[in-house]
Amino acid sequence: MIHAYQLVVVLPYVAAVLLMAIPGYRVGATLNVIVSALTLGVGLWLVAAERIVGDYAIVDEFNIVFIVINTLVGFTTALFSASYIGHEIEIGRLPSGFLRFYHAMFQAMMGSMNLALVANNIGVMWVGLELATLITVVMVGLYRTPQSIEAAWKYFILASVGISLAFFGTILIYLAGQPALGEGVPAMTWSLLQGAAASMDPAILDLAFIFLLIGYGTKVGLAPLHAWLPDAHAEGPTPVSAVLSGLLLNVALYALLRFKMVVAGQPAALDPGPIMVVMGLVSLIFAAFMLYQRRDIKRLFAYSSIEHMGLIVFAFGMGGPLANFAGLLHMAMHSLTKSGIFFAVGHIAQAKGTQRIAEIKGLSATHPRLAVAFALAVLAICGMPPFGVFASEFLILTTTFAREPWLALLPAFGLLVGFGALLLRLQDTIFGEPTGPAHRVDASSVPMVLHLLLVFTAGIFLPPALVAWFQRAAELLG
Amino acid sequence: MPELYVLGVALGALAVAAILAAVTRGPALAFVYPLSALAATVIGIVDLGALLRGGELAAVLPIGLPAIGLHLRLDTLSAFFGIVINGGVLAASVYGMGLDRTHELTPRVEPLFPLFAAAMNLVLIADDAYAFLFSWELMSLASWALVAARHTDPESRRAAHLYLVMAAIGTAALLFAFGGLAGPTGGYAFDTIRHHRPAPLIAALILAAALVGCGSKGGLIPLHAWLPLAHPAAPSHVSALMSGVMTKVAIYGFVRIAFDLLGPPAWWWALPPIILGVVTAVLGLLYAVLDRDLKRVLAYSTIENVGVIFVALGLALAFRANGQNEGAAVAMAAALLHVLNHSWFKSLLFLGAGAVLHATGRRDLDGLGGLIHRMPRTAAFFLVGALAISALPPLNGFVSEWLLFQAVIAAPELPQAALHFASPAIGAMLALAAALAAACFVRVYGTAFLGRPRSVEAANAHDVPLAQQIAMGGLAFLCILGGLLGSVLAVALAPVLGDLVSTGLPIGEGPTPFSLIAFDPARSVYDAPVIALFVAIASLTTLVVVHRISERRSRRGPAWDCGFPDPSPVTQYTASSFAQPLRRVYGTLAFASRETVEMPPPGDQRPARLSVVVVDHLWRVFYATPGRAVLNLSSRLNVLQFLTIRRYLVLMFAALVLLLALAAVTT
Amino acid sequence: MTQAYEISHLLAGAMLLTSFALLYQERVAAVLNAFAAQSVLLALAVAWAAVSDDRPDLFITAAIALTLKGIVIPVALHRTVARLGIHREVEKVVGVGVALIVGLALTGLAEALVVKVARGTASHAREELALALAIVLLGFLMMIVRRNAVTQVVGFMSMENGLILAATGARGMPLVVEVSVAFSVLIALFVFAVFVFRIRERFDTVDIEALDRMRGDRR
Amino acid sequence: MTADFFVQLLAQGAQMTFVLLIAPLAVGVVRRVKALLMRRQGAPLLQAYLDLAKLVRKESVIAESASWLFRSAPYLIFALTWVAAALVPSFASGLMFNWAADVVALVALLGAARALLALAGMDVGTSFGGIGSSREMMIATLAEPAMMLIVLTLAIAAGTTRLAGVADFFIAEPFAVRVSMALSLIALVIVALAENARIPVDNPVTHLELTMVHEAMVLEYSGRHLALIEAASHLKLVLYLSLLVCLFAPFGMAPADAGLAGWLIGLAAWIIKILACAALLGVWEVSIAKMRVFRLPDFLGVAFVFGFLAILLAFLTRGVFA
Repeated sequence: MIHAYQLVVVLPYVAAVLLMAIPGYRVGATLNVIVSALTLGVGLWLVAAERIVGDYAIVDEFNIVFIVINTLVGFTTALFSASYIGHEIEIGRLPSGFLRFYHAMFQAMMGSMNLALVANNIGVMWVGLELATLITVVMVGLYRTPQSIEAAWKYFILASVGISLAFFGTILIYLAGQPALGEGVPAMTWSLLQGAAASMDPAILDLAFIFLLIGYGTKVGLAPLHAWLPDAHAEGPTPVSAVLSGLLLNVALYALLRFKMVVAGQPAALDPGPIMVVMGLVSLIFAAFMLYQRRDIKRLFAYSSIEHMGLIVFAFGMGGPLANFAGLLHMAMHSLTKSGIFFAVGHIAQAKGTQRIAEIKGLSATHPRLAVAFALAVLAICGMPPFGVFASEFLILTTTFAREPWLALLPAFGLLVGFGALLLRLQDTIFGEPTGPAHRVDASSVPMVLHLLLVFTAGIFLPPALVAWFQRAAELLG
Repeated sequence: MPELYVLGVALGALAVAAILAAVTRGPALAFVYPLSALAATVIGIVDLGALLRGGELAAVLPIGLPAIGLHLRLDTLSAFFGIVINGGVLAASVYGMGLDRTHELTPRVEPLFPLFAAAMNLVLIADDAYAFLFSWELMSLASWALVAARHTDPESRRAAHLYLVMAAIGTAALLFAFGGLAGPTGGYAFDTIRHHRPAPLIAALILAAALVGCGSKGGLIPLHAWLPLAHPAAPSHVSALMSGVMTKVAIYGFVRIAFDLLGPPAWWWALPPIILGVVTAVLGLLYAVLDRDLKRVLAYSTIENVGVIFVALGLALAFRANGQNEGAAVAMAAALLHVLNHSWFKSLLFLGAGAVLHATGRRDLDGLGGLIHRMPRTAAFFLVGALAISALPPLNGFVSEWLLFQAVIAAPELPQAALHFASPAIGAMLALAAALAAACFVRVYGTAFLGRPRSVEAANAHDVPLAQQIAMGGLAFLCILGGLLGSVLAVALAPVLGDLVSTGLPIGEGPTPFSLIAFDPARSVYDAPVIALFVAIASLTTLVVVHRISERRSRRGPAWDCGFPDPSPVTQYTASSFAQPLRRVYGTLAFASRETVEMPPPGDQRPARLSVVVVDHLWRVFYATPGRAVLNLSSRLNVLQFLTIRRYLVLMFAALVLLLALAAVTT
Repeated sequence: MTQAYEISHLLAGAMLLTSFALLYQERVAAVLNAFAAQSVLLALAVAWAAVSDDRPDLFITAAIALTLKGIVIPVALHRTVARLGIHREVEKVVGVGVALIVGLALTGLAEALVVKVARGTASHAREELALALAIVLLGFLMMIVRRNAVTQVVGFMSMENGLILAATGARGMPLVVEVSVAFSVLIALFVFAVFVFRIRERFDTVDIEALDRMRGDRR
Repeated sequence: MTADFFVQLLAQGAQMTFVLLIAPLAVGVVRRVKALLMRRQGAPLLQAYLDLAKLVRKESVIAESASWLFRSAPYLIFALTWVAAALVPSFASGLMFNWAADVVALVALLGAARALLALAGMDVGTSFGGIGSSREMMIATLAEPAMMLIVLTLAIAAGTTRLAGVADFFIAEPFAVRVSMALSLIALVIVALAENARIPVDNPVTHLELTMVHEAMVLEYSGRHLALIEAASHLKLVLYLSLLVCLFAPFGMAPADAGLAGWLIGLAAWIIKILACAALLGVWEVSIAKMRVFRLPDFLGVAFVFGFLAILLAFLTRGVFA
């Protein structure tokens, strides 16, 4: 009997193969949406289905959170790109031949990410994550403009180095686990590793965690390993930016957290908490300052992704049920909000025919609805009510202050600095006398609105089931 | 419980109004104001009931923060502030009904007005940290959008930006405060917080955070700079709400934390609010006296009043910490009454300013003048407001001022030496503030409404629509009534004072039922009605007598002006010239103001020039410099965006080696 | 057993030496030769591991290492270098001396880190782990002290040699073969890119003059 | 009871009339003394009354640009000052309505009168009115802090802010907290000079434009309005004089429960004291010169400093530092 977790991986891959074969982008787009919808369905089914702990696959409270977010954002993004990429082809920014390529890549990427998520084997997970990365590399370079090629190239090199370091870390984990669990597959299995952590050699675990932190941290976009992220976001097609910010960073973070669990199991080893706190704060504050100098609107929000990843890593570094819960919540909220913002940015880019902030003015006069949606989305990511990010930031900052009053000043400082910048840009874009062209936007606004609604609901009311589920996940994180 | 449902319905109505207004355009938008007025009235009545009954209503909704839910509670304190808020909202809405339906309604303002009102009400009834900050931030957000309503004006954009950033800083501070109050276990419900006692150091931090959080919203110096930019930028009836009412929400927040949640105070908690308050009061007015923009002057005077209120709160803390509940009651009553009074006359003044703006299209005092002839009603109402805010008897401003002075006079009875030495300083500074306020508003009224018009617009101004006159008239009436019936208000305050400082003002022990008593009748009494009666009798008798004696009527003629009357209105004293003596006396100290006269030699045709330099140190130190610092740092860091790939690899490598070295040294 | 271990240890040590040789070489051609040597050594080490732990599947890895990295890629790169006419000097960021000293320091660090690993655990992997770690770090160093694209690619590949070495050293580790294949693909992509984008000077000059001017947010 | 009530009412009424009646006389005394000291003939002692009578009967010319405020202000100013004066214990403490306003309220009443006057000064829209008003308000900002300090000292000494209470206290123990009272006496004198626009703060007889303060404000008034303003300023002078004597020389003043006899004695004592002070004022005014406007901060700063010292000493003597 086939299980949901298999579907969640297999379905996209199959779709990828199909999409390669199908000519004509309308059909492809539709199929893409349908498959993504199915995957989402499977993801939701997975929530209900019983938990699995196999040799190669694991489905527990923790990674279901990620899988659901993944499939959900995957679906909305597919919906978005169906109309968006179509427009790109009409205006001749993309040769339509690329489209089937694009959709196939999209599905393959989703599949790889799901593979990384359900894998119970650190090797398999590594493979999945790296596949996803390499595919996104290709998608970033899709436009074949000098900028996009450079961005892709930069992404490719930094990612590859990250890949290698992460793999070295994986080997080290195996070496650490081998004595306790014996040779072969068991020593690469999550569930077993976690159990055996106490009997592992602390020195090797330290080494392993450092390599994994640098390796996977590169994909999470932690400063100073972030360099690929802004350009990749800015130069790739907007849906890809949405997926990068919304999903890929999460998956990398997921891997990091898994390893944190293992390392935390060995008290003699280096405590990952403080290291993550420091890296998180560095990323948060650095990104916040970088926001001020941005001229490209997508790069702006790419940096804001770095900022929020920093905050999330900080929260998980703090640890404890409340902080972990807040971290998970913030991660979910950030995925939804940020991808929503990228949808909005896509609309704006189509409306004004540019991504340069300086050339986007007075949207509230020319495109009132879009302006309102965009403003709401940006305010949401800035942690303003009535949106979910407010809830998560509320929890993170209050608990931090309650535990480490002085430490709490740093994330608050970073967030405020970042807020100042984002608000400035927001006002520049939606207020003032409109300038430049004002095209009609024909990309679908459903995904954007959907995301906003979800984030809004989360700010007002979190379903108890969801909360309980998140809390269990937080407990798993310890 | 039914009251809560009524409350909910009213708030819901406001929300619905906001949503409907968001999808309507044009004249239809006018429906917002009657609806808000109705809702405000209903909520106000509910609050009044709760206040007089002294009971409290509570409810928990299964939304909001997980495992905690959304706690709502209407106790006497929130009821009192609710009355303040909804009074202001009502006035603003009535004023709004008078707006020109064809020109003055915009989808940038009307949908947000009810939202703003609802958010403010929500803050008051919030009974857990999440709900509180949620609605608090919503309030900031709504008002931000209202400030940015005139979005094509770069000035109001700048104001909006500064405002929301300062609001965010305040919210962050409050987050800390509530984080400390709730503790690591995250007991965010206020009931839980009341039972959880933070350690002394933490408590001190919480107080500081609360001061920053509420101070930044109330305009406590040095967190004030956004206020004189943002409040005037909004449409006038919204300015009235922001200045007259929203600042009171900030006060509420501080009272709630310092007197209710934080537990028994230590005596030195009193010092920060008192010191900041005094500085704010005096500096705020010095700013106001030197400013030439009508609405900005009003905004600065709001800062001053907030400062005064914080002084009163600080004194209340000091008395309470020493168990001198009567003193605490007097100080607290002063604070709360001033909250109420200020909400009345400041709203009145801002609506008046709005009327002037509507009639003349100008806000600069030096372009106005003589409006008392063109818009007599507005002028009369504004006069009441101006005299009231100058704390002159028998108007309401003086009632709270009097109580405050009584509290200051009692301060030497506190055991702590620091407070002894503070008390005369506080007294002197408050007296200075009062005198400056009088000067400031004589200046404002004298230049805007009296004298001869200084511009064409002022010369053919016209009075505003009836609805707006009603709004102002009502507030003016309240100012007079509140001045006469301070004792009645004291009675109404009794429940709040009972809850906060466990005793009220002595009631009904005075010579007449209307005497306001501090401590005890033998000590200090102020009986406004009697004095008012005396003044009335005296003036009327004088009128009669004088007119009986002097048979000849008066005659109109040209102004005497020492025999050299000059027809041109330019020769009048302007706002700037009125401020000159005060600037000479205080400006050199506060703003390092310098004036240089360049007098051309005899026979030279060029006019003599007087140029004045005024430096705003606070802005330089607390705003300009940090702002520049952030930008500098960001542009330095920005290099990291443009490195070569190899250099990025170097960064990665460095990070790796660093961590490895760390692992190598740690055992 | 022990002498089996001695041999693998010897090979690993030899690989480390070649890494230093890479750092030392000044001319691209020489660098490529040094790399080829390292790859061959890796192939031997893997093969030996295959024999001693009798894991025949490792022979595949060995074969890949030998053919692809030992022969094909070096030859191909020799061609490119010749065609792009950059076979002579390599512009270095730091002098050879400094590079070597840093290399030594890194090796020392690697040792210091592995010394802390308790004996007995992963017993025979211990020394090999130290060597592999050193090789990886040196490869990374190679990538950042040279400005020439080809040498940077070589640096990456020698890093990857270190990884394979570690992987084979980790006894009974599954997926080693698959991973080595995956890496070969990755490297192929690298080299492919070097051809396609005609990267003449260094990584960040994909040969379209625009790029250096553009780089990110300069627009 | 009712009889007593009416007696009380009568007494209060009597005080109102007395202050009103004595005011011009006091001014007359001041002018007379100054004249004599300057070796001038000087106007007769009762000239002030005659002036008022004349002014009231004259028609008043009102500038075209004047508003209703200009016309109604004099009545209010007069009434406010009058009531304030009536609330200061003069010949007897604890009169019927003494309690209605304590010192703070009293100061505020005068403040109200001042604000109205300043507004009236700006109403016509001339340069001189503006000069007067702005300077008047500036002086007030300098005077009121000092006044507040004096009030504080009294309150610390007597434990109340009701003037009657303070008076009773000083009647009971005239030599309480000597030093600080002496200091605050000086402070109060300075404040009084400033408030009444006397030399050296302002010169009541000058019409040299640039030195005017009070006179500049009332420049546009004439006829009955001017009369009222003048009367108000006379009343204010009497008010401050009786404040001084009630606080620092309360002897002779009838206590709260005194009968008619006590009142008569008190009245006599009060009149004598007032006139004596007026004479002193005259002497003072001839003996010093008018100050430049921007020297005033220093002058009133003295009052502030003395007031502050007074409080600190009061702290010590009352031993509030436990």
